[in-house]
Amino acid sequence: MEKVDKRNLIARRIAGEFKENDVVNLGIGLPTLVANYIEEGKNIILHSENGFTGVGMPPASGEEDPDITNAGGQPVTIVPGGACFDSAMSFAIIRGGHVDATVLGALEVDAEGNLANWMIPGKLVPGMGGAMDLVSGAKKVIIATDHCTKAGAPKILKRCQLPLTAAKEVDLIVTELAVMKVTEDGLVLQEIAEDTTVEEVQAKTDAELIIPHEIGVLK
Amino acid sequence: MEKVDKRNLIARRIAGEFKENDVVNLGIGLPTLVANYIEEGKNIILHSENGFTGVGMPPASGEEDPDITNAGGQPVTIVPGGACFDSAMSFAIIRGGHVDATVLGALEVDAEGNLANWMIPGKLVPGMGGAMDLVSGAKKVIIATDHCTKAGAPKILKRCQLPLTAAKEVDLIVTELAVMKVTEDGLVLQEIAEDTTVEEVQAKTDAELIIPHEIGVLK
Amino acid sequence: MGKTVDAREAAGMVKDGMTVMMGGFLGVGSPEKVIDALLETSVKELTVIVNDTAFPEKGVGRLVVADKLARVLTSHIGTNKYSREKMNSGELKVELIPQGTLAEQIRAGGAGLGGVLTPTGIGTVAQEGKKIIKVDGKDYILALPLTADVALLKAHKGDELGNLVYRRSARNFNPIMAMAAKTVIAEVEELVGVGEIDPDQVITPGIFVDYLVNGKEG
Amino acid sequence: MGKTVDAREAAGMVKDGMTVMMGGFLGVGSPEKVIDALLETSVKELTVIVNDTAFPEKGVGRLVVADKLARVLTSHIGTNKYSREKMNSGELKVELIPQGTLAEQIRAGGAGLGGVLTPTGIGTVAQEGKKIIKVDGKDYILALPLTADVALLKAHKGDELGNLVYRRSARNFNPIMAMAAKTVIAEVEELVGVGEIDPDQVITPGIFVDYLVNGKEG
Repeated sequence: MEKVDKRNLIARRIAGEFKENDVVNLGIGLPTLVANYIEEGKNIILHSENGFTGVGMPPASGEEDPDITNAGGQPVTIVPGGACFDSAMSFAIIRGGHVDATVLGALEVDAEGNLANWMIPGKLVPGMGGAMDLVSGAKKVIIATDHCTKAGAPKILKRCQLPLTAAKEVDLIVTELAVMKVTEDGLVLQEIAEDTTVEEVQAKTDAELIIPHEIGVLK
Repeated sequence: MEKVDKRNLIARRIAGEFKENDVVNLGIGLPTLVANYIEEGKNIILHSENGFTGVGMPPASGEEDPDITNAGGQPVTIVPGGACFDSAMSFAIIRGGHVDATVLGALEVDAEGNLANWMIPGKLVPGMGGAMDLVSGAKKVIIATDHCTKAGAPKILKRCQLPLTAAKEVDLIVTELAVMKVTEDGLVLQEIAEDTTVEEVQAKTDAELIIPHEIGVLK
Repeated sequence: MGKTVDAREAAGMVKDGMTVMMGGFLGVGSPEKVIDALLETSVKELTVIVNDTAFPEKGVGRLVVADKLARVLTSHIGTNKYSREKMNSGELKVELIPQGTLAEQIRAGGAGLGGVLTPTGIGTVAQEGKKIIKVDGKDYILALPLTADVALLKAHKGDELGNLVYRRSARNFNPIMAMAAKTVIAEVEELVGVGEIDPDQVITPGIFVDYLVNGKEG
Repeated sequence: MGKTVDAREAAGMVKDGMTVMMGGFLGVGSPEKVIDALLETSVKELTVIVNDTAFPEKGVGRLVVADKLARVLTSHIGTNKYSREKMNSGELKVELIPQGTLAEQIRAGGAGLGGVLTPTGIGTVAQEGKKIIKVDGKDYILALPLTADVALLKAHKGDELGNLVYRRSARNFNPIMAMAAKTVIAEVEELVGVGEIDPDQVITPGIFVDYLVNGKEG
């Protein structure tokens, strides 16, 4: 698969996880793509941690409003029925469990649901921004990530090596190869892509996967 | 003096304590009268703990707005430039030290600046409302009270006997007889009314007063 | 997301023994239509979290008179003689909390905080039974979060997504209670279409609100 | 009470070594005119409390480039390579704080709280050196209040009493910082007369604001 197809596959699959009227926060990068696949009838409300609900599509070129950006600084719009608030309220919404689902990327994620996505000591120390609050506050944490690093190393580990964003908060991991659910017992392989096998997925995963009798197709 | 004159004397004297641009919260009853004596040029802003700044005079009869009352439930108005907020913000203003002065009544007040004004065990248990926050949060706490109880017993004591509203927070006590400042060493008698003597004030005060060389006239 | 229900349906969501937050300050900003409907039900033994118990004929005060409450967490009961009588007779358990602490406890419940440290009440009976935490040599009371099964709110306008605006001092505890209950029901004086409230003027974002009662229809 | 000053006067209130809060999220909602004026002064060694260090050519990022900062308390520096470079060279001390915790610490500073208990960061490096308090069997980090000497804010409109309204996502940290600094200066896009902002629409009450800078005049 082309990279763009892989990313859209992941985004589309994740959009299917949302329930009607869910409040959802999408992280920067790949997670932002999820918005393109949300069914209109579901009345999903997107929350942006810089201070509003009702994130809409990016404006047409030349129509950007400098006061309306998403948490990544990209110009967006606010849909009718949106609401603006300050940062204390924005994180009261997140920390207070009023966000039904958040979608975030990962540097590493592990079999216990630990997530590392905010720093590589000595190399990359951008800061956690709102990620720690999102991962510990959102009711459902969905990780959208390539299955392996560019160098081909597993990103889904027995145990994260990098500093954590939050401990034991991840619920679901979606990659271009598989959908894995975090359970008390470890990662359950729920779906695999059409062009792969259980063996290939396991080979590319450091954590040991629990293989149920029935495995769905990731599409 | 007639009771109404006594009350107006106290209210007028207290209004003179405010500095330009002060934010002031007036308690229910006698303290409310203080508003009548505030000089217009001082730009005093009155805060009402039920949720706004810019408390104005009571409306004309028939012009009451049921959504605009003071903390005692009386109809008031909001002056131009007023601002409404919720109870968390209202008490953030109080607790955060953004109220320059509060004026409150007393059941008992003492030489250490302790105040009791919210309950009489077994008799009167209305609740503290916002009084504990106001007394501990306001920068300056001014007590407006009759010098003695209706039965003639002192209200200004060596030590409060009733449950406290706050410990060591009172700055100034104004009665129809005297103005007393709370200091590390005790109550300093700053002013006495024209129709009384230092001896009479001390006789009607349980706490021992510190008598400076010069004593002003309360008027 | 706001879904419009009538006052009777709203009242029906309040079940025996539930904890209910109710907006209002001396009855100003209370959901009177929902209270009307509650009085028609047989619901009882409620724990109510409210700034004060208002007056016998207004706001939550009417529920006190009608014996709907087993317990009340509040800052003031002085304007309702029935609260006092029922407290003295043991019918109503009254827990008095300083008003600013009550507001922070509700906000903490809604904001996912484990509590806040407040200086209010130090050196008074309000600190009895509370955990005291010293910060920089100063004592604070650890005030724990409060949450409820249902919040019954009053707003001025609401749109169909549940976004709310309030009017003047009728705002009071309503916005923080909107954050702190499992089911949030707002009685609005006027129901408006989505998009009619400017996002900058929304006080309670619609995501907190589950049901709207159109006060004009009752 | 708002008193109008020009950007140069506002910048002059910021002195060497002061702690300064600055509104803005990736530069959106930052007081650019006051920052222009600050860059003309010789002020240095500032401790800045800010959501992020924005971009080299925008918001607080420009002060980073100009070496005005000794220390920054922030949630994110990833969009400004100079922040990273100066952190690595030891010129800039960077203290990273989760964004929601930073917001609560500022609010606590303004609200007179001794701190708040947050679950965010438990089990991560964010809890290092912090006091952990257990409530109902769950661990929380005690996040201490933050205050500043000066807050430099950006608002959409302000009236002469200092009442402020904000626009869209330019609100962010501005309203909470308005509560937490000794001297609060707000740069407004439009200065309006007293009474022109409806009391129900005010976001920052004027009592928090000491000085206004009319952004149109600079």
